[in-house]
Amino acid sequence: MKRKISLIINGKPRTDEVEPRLLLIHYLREIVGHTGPHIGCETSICGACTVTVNGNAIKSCTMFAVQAEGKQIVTIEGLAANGNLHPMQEAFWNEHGLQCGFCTPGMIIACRQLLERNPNPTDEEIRHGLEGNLCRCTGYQHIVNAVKAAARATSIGSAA
Amino acid sequence: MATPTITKTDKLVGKRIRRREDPRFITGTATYVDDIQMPGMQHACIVRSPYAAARIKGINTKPALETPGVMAVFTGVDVKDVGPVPCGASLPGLRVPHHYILAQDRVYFVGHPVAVVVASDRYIARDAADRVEVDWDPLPAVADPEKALEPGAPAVHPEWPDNTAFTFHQDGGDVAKAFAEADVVVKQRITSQRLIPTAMETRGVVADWRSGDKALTIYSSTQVPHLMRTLVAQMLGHPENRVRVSTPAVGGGFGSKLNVYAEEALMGFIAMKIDKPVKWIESRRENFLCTIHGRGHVDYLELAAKKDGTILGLKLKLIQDLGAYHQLLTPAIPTLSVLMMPGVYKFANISADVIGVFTNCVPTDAYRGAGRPEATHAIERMVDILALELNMDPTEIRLKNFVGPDEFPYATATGLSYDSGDYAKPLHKALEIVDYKKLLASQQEARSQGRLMGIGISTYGEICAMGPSPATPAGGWESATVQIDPSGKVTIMTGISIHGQGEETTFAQIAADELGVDIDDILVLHGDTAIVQYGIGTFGSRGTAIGGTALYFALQELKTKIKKFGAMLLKSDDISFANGECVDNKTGKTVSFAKIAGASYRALKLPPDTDPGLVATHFWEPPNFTFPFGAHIVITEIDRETGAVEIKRYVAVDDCGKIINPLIVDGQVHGGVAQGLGQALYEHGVYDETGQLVSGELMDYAIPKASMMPWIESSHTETPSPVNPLGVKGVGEAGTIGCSPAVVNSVVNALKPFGVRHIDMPLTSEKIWKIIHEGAQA
Amino acid sequence: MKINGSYVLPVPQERAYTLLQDPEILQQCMPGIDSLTRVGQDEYDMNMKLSIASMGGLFAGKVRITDQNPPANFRLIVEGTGKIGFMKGEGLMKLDPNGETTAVTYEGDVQVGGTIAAVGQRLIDSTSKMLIKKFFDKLATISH
Amino acid sequence: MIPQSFEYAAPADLKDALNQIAAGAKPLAGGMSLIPMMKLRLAAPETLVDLGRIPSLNYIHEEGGKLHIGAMTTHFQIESSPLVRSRCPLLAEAAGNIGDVQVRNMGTIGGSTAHADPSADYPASLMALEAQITLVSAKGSRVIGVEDFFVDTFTTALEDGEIIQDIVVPVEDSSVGASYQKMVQPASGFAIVGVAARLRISGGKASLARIGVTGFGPKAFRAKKAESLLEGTAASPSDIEKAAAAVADGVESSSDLHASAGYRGHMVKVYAARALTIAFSRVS
Repeated sequence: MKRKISLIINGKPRTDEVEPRLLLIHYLREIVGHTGPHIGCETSICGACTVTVNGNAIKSCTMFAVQAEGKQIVTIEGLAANGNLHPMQEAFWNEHGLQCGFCTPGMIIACRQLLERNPNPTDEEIRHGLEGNLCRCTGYQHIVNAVKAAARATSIGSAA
Repeated sequence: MATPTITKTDKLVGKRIRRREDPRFITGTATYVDDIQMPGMQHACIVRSPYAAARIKGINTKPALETPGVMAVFTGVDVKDVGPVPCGASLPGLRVPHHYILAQDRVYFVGHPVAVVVASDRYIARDAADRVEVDWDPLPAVADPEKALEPGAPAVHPEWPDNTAFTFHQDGGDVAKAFAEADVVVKQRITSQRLIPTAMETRGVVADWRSGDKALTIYSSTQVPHLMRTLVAQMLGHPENRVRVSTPAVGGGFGSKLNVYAEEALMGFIAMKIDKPVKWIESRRENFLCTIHGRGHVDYLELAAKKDGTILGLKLKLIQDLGAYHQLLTPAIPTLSVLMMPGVYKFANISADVIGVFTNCVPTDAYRGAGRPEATHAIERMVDILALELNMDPTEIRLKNFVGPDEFPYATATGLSYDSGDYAKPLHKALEIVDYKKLLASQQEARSQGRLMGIGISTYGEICAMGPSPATPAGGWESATVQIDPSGKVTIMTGISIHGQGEETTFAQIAADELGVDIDDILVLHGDTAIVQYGIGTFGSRGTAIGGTALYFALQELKTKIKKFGAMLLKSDDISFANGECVDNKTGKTVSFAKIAGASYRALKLPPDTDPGLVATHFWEPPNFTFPFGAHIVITEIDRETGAVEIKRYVAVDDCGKIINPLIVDGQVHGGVAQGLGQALYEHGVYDETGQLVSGELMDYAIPKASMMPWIESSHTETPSPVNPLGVKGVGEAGTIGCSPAVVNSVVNALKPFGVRHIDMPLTSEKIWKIIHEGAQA
Repeated sequence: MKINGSYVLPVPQERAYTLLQDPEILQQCMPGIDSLTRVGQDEYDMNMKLSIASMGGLFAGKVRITDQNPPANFRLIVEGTGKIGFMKGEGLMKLDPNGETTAVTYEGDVQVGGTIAAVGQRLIDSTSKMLIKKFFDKLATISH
Repeated sequence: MIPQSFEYAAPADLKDALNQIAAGAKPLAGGMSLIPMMKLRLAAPETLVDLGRIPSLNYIHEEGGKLHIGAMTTHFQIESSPLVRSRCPLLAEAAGNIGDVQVRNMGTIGGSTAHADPSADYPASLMALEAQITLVSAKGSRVIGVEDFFVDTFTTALEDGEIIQDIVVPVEDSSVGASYQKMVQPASGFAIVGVAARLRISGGKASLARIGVTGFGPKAFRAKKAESLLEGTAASPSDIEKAAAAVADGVESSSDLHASAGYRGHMVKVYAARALTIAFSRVS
């Protein structure tokens, strides 16, 4: 019944035995202990559970842990490096891109993916790119500001 | 930039500083209720009714109990002695059905809990829940409040066949005379549809029972931990001082967590029975079915006026869809609507009849704005309808009827006393931002080209800072404790329960200014009855206006005491306290904050009539509500071919009194507007005729996504409130209240060429398309 | 939800009426029916395994035939409950002779509850129609 | 939120997978429809065969004037593929319209097509492109035209044990312009109606018109009457208008919470006209 999976989570390899039906989000939260990604729905709409698998942002509530065998996973917990916040985290903080914070871990991961694929997005591209992440608090405006601020910070960073 | 460099002598109140609570959220390390793990913790899964009305002929729990890993299954019979889910609102003659925490022999709405399975793992609990066999006898149900009032409608509660929970009448002035003297009376039926609050975090409860101490701890995603402790203790018949309620991080509430639900008592009951911790996390589907909904109004309105536009009076018949039960404040919400019906307008005559109606649906209760968005929507729509009738400009009719800036405090027809205001100011500011004259000209041009452009205005007034105790069911005061440690660090314990509103920052701003200490030396604690003195909680835009004021007074008490210690240490009787030091005004000698704090605890010597330590607690009872206001202008354009509404511009000028942190205030306005826009354009909690919730998941219930939101041009006027020394009014709900009428007014205005007067929300493309192409009037 | 439609059966009216009342025929033609057991006059217990794409579930319930007015019309009621919810379809079947064929017109109501109602909204209309079409298609093939 | 138990296999070899599917296992592609249904317990397969580890099902290549796309190619791969974007832009446009980024990162063209959701985005474009679909089972493979593939709501020509192996679409030249236009259901992102249009203009006349429609009725369909009304005309605005008016002739429209049958009936015309107009503007 249970299957062995080996994968790399936030740069650290790990092996576990899991039931096939265990959702990746439950695996990350309850077995690995990364409670940053959250569960906000069961129909793959809200995006609170967003993590990246091999560099692609996905909804970890709509993937079984067994499907992640051999893959590289990054959760919100894996963004800050050496005590320094990721530019997207810093931008969310500076621009007040969050209120209750529940959607934030998934939102930040999705925003990071957005900039990876489009380093200088327009407002419209940002809004379209975040359709897979719901926020009920902010009205998204400060999130759009945060993505733009992170884009600026990243381009300054890479120019330097 | 969001974060200016702060030097110590700068005042922080009024500054745009980033939130101090954010690091835990942006790193994913905040603890929400589902993040709590405990040794031996069990998981509960609730079996719920698929029927809106049915008799329970029997429940077979045996197959579920036999599932390996299942520890217990409970049904209604096990919990019949637990007290009912509480209703805090009281109205004369109110019919209150006994709301058992698990259904007894009958269910009243889809989602009604009938049994609970407790297992070692949430997957097992879910599996076993499928093995609970319920023998149902379905009954006819009614989901529409107006249909529920018709003779012969199915009785939601058989003991009250008219489905009427209460009627309520309020009069002000002489409405008959006003209508007799009127030149014009406009009438309209206006609805405010059922909405599903949809906090991104669903509800959840962990109950931890320590039998040795007879101590029960409830971790719950709630806005009101102290009220929950009092009420859950009552329900379980357990001493209140042995019940602790702790709120971890709360992922949004918007009123839906301003409640005590069956599940809090149920988890407490289970933990006590099985002597182990137990966790229940609501699924989104349960959240849609079982957590309160908002709105659910049908209003029949009549507005009487002179032909010059002077409003004389208002008649209202309000039908409130209550759902099957009263949750904490259910029946009180429509009475708040009545209070705010006059809006910002100066008319003295009103007559309101409210009918509270039972339906086979989940209860309605407070959802962002709670009663006020309904009222504002109604009056702002009626004023526009009147303007249309009289062929007046909507700004002109508003300016003509505003309560004047020199008329405050203003006594309204519904018995309120508006604290302060200058209603024309934000309107003029908003008109200036949009360049109204030019805008009207461009609308003319658009119309001549056959384009459907609309300009919509709402000038809202709302009631905040809930609220003086006589006006609230459970006390309307708030508390704060400020504790200065021997080292001079400051801890604030507030009775409000913060879940995104940012008071860990704004309260620290207030305290840093008052005490002259570094903001990083201040910690704000909240949401745990074991840490915080009794408090009321966060709702009704009360956090800063009441909780902040309680903090302000606690700080004043401390400052007095600090000065006493300063005087003693400096051996002077002419002392001032500023920038974190006491200064001898004669010699200029100073003694630091930390030194004073240390001396107060070391207590080698004490000033006369002064106790050791630096702790002050203040419970503040507000003398009145506060009344924020503002003007929103929305410019829309409608796609003739599809009926789709595009928001071309959204201008919000809000006056929430004194602003502590503009960054946070903007965030509150944006979020409020998003929920108002959701109601105006997209959201609708739809029950079918048989009481099935058909907008039952996020796949069918559309809360705004980033791509559905316009850019909000937010600005402010600042008219301080005289009700509290901070001059603040509250801003949590303003955006929602101002938004929906502005959007609907704009769309109705765009559709003027079709002779349309009113459209009920949500303004779906199809509804609008029908008006354009079939001349249908909503 | 209201539902209606019509279908032509390649048999005369009397024959069509008889077929539509015959439990064996109903069992063969109703999509997913595993068993149909007579429990009373024109009343049957039914077990059904419905599967549409990857979705599916077991339903137990009843099939009833009422208001018979041979050979012109009758009422067919199908109801079932299962773990994923319940469904009830009730329709008036009208049979109009058309030479050697019969035009069957149905007009009725479909009610669903539970999980299906909450998440299947956008699919109920098209799925109901598909199931009814399957029923008549099968009936047409057997009646030959 | 919690699926029922199932057995799971993730073979790397297609044959292996097909044998298991022949034995009754349910194939798992991207899982974007199946997994939510399993979580709601509307679907409860006993065995899942994950096709995600079969490299031979994930490719995009050009061969014999056609684009061949492996069933397990994700929407994002299709949306972002320079080959698809330049050689068959309609398919890239359709892929980019599906759900949201996370769904496009996981969801696959084979999975979506096999699911045959009546409101899915791909089918309209596959119809307009007259795609050929290769079906494979343990017993062998066969090729079927897309029109024959979609049978009814959630019902396809797939036999038990069969899966989609590959989807073949034409490589377009510059005389062809195409567009997919969709009215979005705001909550789910599915199409209330979606119309894919493809026009070849030669000598100032529409020598080929292909129109695929999704969301409107029980299954995606080709609007052949509208196509023939347009072919041979100059595809002027009034020609387009005329063709669009006939786009759903003879098809019964669906009705749901989000759009009545009547409204869908009108919107399908509006979106057909839009798709055709944009397609025409894209002919170089």
